[in-house]
Amino acid sequence: LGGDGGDGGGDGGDGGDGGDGGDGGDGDSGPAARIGMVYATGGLGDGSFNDQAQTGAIRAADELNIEYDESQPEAVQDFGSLQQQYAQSSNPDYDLVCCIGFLQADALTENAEQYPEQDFMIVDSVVEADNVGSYVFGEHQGSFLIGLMAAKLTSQDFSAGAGSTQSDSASVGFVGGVEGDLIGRFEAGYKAGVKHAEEDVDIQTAYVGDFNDPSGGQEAALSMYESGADIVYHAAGNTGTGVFRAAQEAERFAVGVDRDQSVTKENFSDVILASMVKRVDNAVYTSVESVVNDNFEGGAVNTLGLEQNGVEAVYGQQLGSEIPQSVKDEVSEVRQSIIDGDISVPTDPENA
Amino acid sequence: MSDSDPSRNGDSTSTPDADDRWSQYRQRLIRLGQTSVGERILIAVSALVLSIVVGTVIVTAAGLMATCRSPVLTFGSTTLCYDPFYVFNRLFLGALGDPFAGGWSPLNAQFAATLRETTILVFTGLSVALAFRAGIFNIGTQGQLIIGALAAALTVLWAGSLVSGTIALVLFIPLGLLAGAIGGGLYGAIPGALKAYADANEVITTIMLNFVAVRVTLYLVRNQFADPTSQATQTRTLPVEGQFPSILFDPRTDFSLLALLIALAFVGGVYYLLEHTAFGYDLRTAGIQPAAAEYGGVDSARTILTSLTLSGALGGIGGAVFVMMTLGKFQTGIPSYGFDGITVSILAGNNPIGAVFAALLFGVLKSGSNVVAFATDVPPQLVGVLRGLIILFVAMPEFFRIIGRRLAAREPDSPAAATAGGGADD
Amino acid sequence: MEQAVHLDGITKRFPGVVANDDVDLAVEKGTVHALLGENGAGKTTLMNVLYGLYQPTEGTVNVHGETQQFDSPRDAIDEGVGMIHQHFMLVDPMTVTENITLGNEPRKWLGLTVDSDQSRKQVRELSERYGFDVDPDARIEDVGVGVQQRVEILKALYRGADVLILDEPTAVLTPQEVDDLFRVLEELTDQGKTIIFITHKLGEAMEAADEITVLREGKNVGTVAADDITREELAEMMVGREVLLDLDRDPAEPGRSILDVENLVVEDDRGVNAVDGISLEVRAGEVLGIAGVDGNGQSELVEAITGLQLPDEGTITYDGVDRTTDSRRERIEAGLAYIPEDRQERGLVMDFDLVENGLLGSQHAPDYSSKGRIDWDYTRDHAEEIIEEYDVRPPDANAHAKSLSGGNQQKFVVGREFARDPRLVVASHPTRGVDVGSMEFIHDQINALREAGRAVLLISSNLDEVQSLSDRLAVVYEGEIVDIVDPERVTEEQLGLLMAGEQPDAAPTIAADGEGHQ
Amino acid sequence: MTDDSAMNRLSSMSGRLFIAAAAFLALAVLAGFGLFAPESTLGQIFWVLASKSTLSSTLRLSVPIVLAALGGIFAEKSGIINIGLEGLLIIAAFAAIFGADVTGSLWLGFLIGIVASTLLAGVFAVVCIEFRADQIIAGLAVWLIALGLAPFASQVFYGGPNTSSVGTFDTITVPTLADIPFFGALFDASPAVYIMFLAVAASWYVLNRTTFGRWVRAAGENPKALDTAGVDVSRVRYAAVLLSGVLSGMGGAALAINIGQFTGNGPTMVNGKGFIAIVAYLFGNYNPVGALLSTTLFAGLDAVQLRLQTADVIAVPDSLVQTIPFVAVIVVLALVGKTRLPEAAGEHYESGEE
Ligand SMILES: Nc1ncnc2c1ncn2[C@@H]1O[C@H](COP(=O)(O)OP(=O)(O)OP(=O)(O)O)[C@@H](O)[C@H]1O
Ligand SMILES: Nc1ncnc2c1ncn2[C@@H]1O[C@H](COP(=O)(O)OP(=O)(O)OP(=O)(O)O)[C@@H](O)[C@H]1O
Ligand SMILES: [Mg+2]
Ligand SMILES: [Mg+2]
Repeated sequence: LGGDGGDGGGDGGDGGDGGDGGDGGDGDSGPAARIGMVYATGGLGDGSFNDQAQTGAIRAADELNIEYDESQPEAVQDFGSLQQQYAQSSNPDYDLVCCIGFLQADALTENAEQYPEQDFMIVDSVVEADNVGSYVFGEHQGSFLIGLMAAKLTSQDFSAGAGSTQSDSASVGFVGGVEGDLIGRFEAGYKAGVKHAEEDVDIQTAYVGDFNDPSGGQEAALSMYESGADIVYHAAGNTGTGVFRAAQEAERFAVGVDRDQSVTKENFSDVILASMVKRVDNAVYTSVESVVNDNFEGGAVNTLGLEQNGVEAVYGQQLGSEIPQSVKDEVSEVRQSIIDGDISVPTDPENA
Repeated sequence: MSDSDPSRNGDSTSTPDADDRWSQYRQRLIRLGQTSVGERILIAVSALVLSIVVGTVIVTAAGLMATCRSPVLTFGSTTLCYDPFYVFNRLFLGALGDPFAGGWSPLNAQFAATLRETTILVFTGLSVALAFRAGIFNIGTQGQLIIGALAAALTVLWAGSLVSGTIALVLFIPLGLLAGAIGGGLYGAIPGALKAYADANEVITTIMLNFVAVRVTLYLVRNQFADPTSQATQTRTLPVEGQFPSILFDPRTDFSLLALLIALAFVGGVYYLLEHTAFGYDLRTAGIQPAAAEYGGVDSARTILTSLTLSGALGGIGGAVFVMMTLGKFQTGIPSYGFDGITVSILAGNNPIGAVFAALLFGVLKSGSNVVAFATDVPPQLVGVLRGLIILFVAMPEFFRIIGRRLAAREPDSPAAATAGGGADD
Repeated sequence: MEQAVHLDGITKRFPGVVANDDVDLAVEKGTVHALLGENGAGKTTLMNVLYGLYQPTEGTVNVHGETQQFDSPRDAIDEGVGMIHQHFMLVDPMTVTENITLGNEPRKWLGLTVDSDQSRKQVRELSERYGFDVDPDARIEDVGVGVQQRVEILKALYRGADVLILDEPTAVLTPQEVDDLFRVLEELTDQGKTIIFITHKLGEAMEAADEITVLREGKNVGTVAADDITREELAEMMVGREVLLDLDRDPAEPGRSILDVENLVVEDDRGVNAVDGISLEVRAGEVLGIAGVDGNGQSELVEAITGLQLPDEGTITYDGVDRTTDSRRERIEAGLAYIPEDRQERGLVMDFDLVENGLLGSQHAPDYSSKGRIDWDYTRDHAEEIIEEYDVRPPDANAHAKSLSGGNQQKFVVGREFARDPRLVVASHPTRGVDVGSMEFIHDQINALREAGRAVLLISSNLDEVQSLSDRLAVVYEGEIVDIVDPERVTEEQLGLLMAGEQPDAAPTIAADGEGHQ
Repeated sequence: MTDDSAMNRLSSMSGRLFIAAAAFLALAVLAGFGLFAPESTLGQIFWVLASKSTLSSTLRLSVPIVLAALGGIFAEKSGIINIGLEGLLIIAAFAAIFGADVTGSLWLGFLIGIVASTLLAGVFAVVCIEFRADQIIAGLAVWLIALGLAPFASQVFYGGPNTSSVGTFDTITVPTLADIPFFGALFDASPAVYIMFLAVAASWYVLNRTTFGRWVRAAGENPKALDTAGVDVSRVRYAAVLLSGVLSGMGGAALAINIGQFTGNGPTMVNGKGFIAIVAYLFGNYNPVGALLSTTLFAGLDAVQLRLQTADVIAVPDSLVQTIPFVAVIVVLALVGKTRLPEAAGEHYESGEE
């Protein structure tokens, strides 16, 4: 147990020992850049934006020879101080601080002003400051495509993997975590997509009230399947695990969110038709890349919609090949129409 | 009925002499309440040390099991991923802002974060303690805090739409605190009335009301009072006059010395209320022996209602401080200060003055855990484990007394910690 | 004859106290042995040593001629020693049978299940054998103390006790129950059991015991045959000085009416009229005694008068002011002092020290607190005065109520209530568990209050006490007053009949308004 | 004093009867609407209530809560307030998945979950009984420790707070019986549901018909009476607390295996169920059957609440619909009134005192 201090990575001693990923890749020359990651309160392992953001950081570390340190705050009031810690640190000096999640916006608005020399990026919200790059996603757009696909499939006889649709009803479902603007965009896009495809498909929605309640998700989804839903789309974090489980039990289908969940939750790949992937990793990677290439654009608001491949409807690794080509074709067409601005997708479920 | 009989323990484990001394000591302590301040501190420190010892074992074991890119130590094929000493160094020294690093100022940001957490925990700790002293287990401080927080935010926002300037500067903070107190107090009065007049168990009602508070505030903020410019489910930001001024400390730390002073004033107030007022006497009597209280002319229903209302008001003020000092707005997903208040209060033996120290310890753990997260690879949950261990060990004073007695009986040759670790596990 | 118990040179030291000091005690098999002594004389401690609850600091315990080392009551039980504590050790929500068989339940089905039929049968047989009358299926919380005590005795017998120790068994019993108990004790000794009982009542000791041992300040001051000694001699042995057992009093000079109860009806928890239309009056300068078998509405009457329970009908007037619906606090403020039946439940906060206990009921009174702030210095002085005046031991205001012996607790409560300078005193069993010396003192205090023109309502199951202290004596039966008699002239037989609800011939009835003797 | 308790029993009885009657009446009214006006709001609510899926859902949601509540009953009846049920559920949920993952057998995983929870309960017992810890604070500590330890272990073994997925139990379907409307759900359920019913029956039997149950009750009501009756109070309490570990372990393991994964973010997948369990047994007045009923009330309302949301039956915002179960519990409790804690609950007992 003896080796405190000196042993670790050579930079023992005072405060900001970035014990993390940084020390590993010690090459001959220093890293191309050093990045600080402040995750959203869910923490790593959420199977959602934090993990996705980390993926981006890892990719950047591998491809761009950067190093990153990361922090997982416990609560909202910690965002500010963690952002500050990275911003203040001079040993090492951070070239970019990535703030994951819209809850960091308020803290970042203050800190961006306090540390004008520090570059920041924020995901899922816009902070108007010269040293902040904002990345927001077109969740509603991606969800629109999911809704479209779901409506098409529920209206026909379809079976694949462990699931099949019921021929006698045309109904789909949506399970949300906690009500809020962001999840509302998923719901709004999804509903609009369904309606766009087939006016008379029934849409059931429920909010479990929690992002960490798989049992609640399971029950919500099961009740939808039992009242005829063929496909349930979730935007509910860990609660979504229960949705997948319910799909298996009811032998119907589900749609994942944020990442390709047919890959990250492989056990459920036999019911996951597709996932609405949000490329938070791309946002992180791109911003890091711009820092490395010295063309970081502070103040820019990067809207990552379908056009920018910021959101994508990714077909499940197992079931994707079984989805009828006609459906896929229509999804592609509509995708293009959205990109072209021919279809405008609502962001508020009230208007969907 | 009495919780220990010194004579019996004495007969079997130690010399009559030591036993005598021990009992006399204990007699004295009993008079001071449950245990004396000195003993409490001694036990708290021992508990801290012991939990660090056990925590070190856990960190080391986990460090050996985990795989990482940059081990702190490598011997052969085994690697140690986390350095336990450094973890504790960060946890405690980090939370204080590295007092031994030179150039330390008590005004540093990390210490401010520690005090910021402490401030709110003082309120929730007081809230739980006050109810406890009246014999009521208020698990609902969390809900009362949430309601108080929203009430304060809405009131200050409303006031902000009417006045500004100097009037606002003097008025808004007291107004917000008052609104928080009223909001939390009324929300505490619900389980109070249910207990007093319908005999409804407060443990059940307060747990339920916590869930209700979360959902009702979510509804209100989302549908009635949302900040249209934000993605987050939150109200608009309070006018600056309605936010605590940061005195001495950097405003970025979201900590206000004024709020801490107010918290301390409340500590004094609650202490005074309990120990020096007739109402406090009523409350304590009702809490400890309701039949005797009734005999002594205490209206038990009214005391229950008043106590839970006051307790709720303290929780609500905690919420108001959170809104007006920390966040500057109300936002859904309020951290679990109310639950931590339970631990703070019990750790402090439900003593308002003790609550300050217990809150400080928790403030250190909370803010220290961020430093640990920043400085090391250790998963943040580990700090949670350490927190649990500290509480567990503080909860068992008898363990340390037994060790103390063994040490006093034998010659002080055997190390206590070794016995301690073993004893706790089997 | 064979010695059932022989305690040899028992010394038990507690920190700062020598509770027993080289005590010898020999009890012959098949006899009843009474243990007498002032509060704190060490009686309970000595018996706890015999029962294995305490280990003696010095000395040995011999049972049935053999030296025993009892490490716990279990060892004592195994050797046939059973003890019935003053505070019964029964599980309230369980039935009589469950309590008696607890720990030794007959089982069936591979020992997995309690054989309730068998248990019930055994309990029934046992209680029949000793002439007990208990319902095996009654819940403990639903039966009176007398029955509870019998359950305790049965419990000991069920486990094969030959030596039974009873700590102040009569303190909570009515005269009838005491008679029943003594009959049971006789039955037990006839069957070869040995009984040791602790008491403060000299008469009982002389009546029920074969031999009496007196403890004083932890020492055995002598063992005497019950037939060879007078009450006065016993009292002197206990206290170490002469004690006045009978009081000399001037005749009452009742003044205006202080307490006036009209047609009072109080329902108990079950909705039955526990007090069923009682009217009574207590005047300044007189003591009205209430006699009756426990459970005939005394508790409810007292609770209604003192404000702990609201009556369902009728009025209660203090000094001309209707206070029927006044709160407890308002009544205290109107000059009511109340010595409750249960000092540990109501009269004292067991976890408070005596300073805080001295404040109970006065916390809002002007001297003790002003503008809501308590004057602790004044309160402490007040407690210390009570301690000194009423000889509460240990004389330490910082002592917690629970660390005091029952007698001392009682003295403190009495002291506190009398110190209120009340206009009306309701005293419920004021000397329960108090030694003769203190009893004498409390009686003196009650007389002094009477002399000072206060009105006293005295409820006691101790007939000697109510008879000697009261100016008029009301006998209650099933929630009604059967008669109000002259305590000096009423005979014990007449009282007994009245308490059983019958109207004897030539009872010395006095007019209900208390105007003079008939 | 003596009449008090009888009265309490009576009054709480009448409160419960009143509620039963009111509930029955309400159901009858709803059924009327359901039959004659199935499209009306009330009619729709009736069909939501009367559906087999609502009952299945209720049973599944009940499993962890009921099992933990049974555990809580044993511990508290013996005089040890175990507020750490939540922690026991958490540790069991993780250990069950971990065990299933490592051994490849769900049932072994289930067992390992039970073992883990029992070990933690054992630590709690030692701390409370041997070292006289304040039971409430030790219980909170158990919760906090498990809340940290389970995700932490997951982090170590799976690289994140969520474990990988293992399988789930297959449902056991009793032929024909499963087709009965509504009650068919009782015969078409996961093994965990059957285990729950067995556990309720067994707990009731143990508490009311065996010597051990009797000792448990005595240990909680008047430990001294039990002690002087020659039964070692500490041993009874140890057994009861360990039993609470076993039962909660079953609950936690069942919860996790029902999903096939342990998710450890935030409050973990257990998410307050241990605290609801406390509510359930207090509400059920320490009776295993009562705990079952009060849980089904709560879980049933939760299931109904989700269905009201999806079916858009009533036009109330979702976050307010979610409050239905909580508010209902408060209202019912206000009508039922008092729950009586065992006399000696929370108090340390040392043999041979005084
Ligand atoms: N466990 C103990 N620790 C310290 N002192 C004790 C203990 N038990 C008894 N004493 C002291 O020993 C003395 C004798 O007490 P004991 O209870 O035997 O008296 P007693 O004769 O039963 O009195 P009473 O008539 O009031 O019941 C008292 O001074 C008491 O304070
Ligand atoms: N922890 C303690 N410290 C000091 N003395 C104690 C303690 N516990 C008990 N005692 C003493 O032990 C004695 C016995 O206590 P117990 O409760 O049996 O009272 P008791 O004498 O039987 O009361 P009563 O007069 O009602 O019969 C008391 O005299 C009390 O002073
Ligand atoms: Mg005694
Ligand atoms: Mg006594």
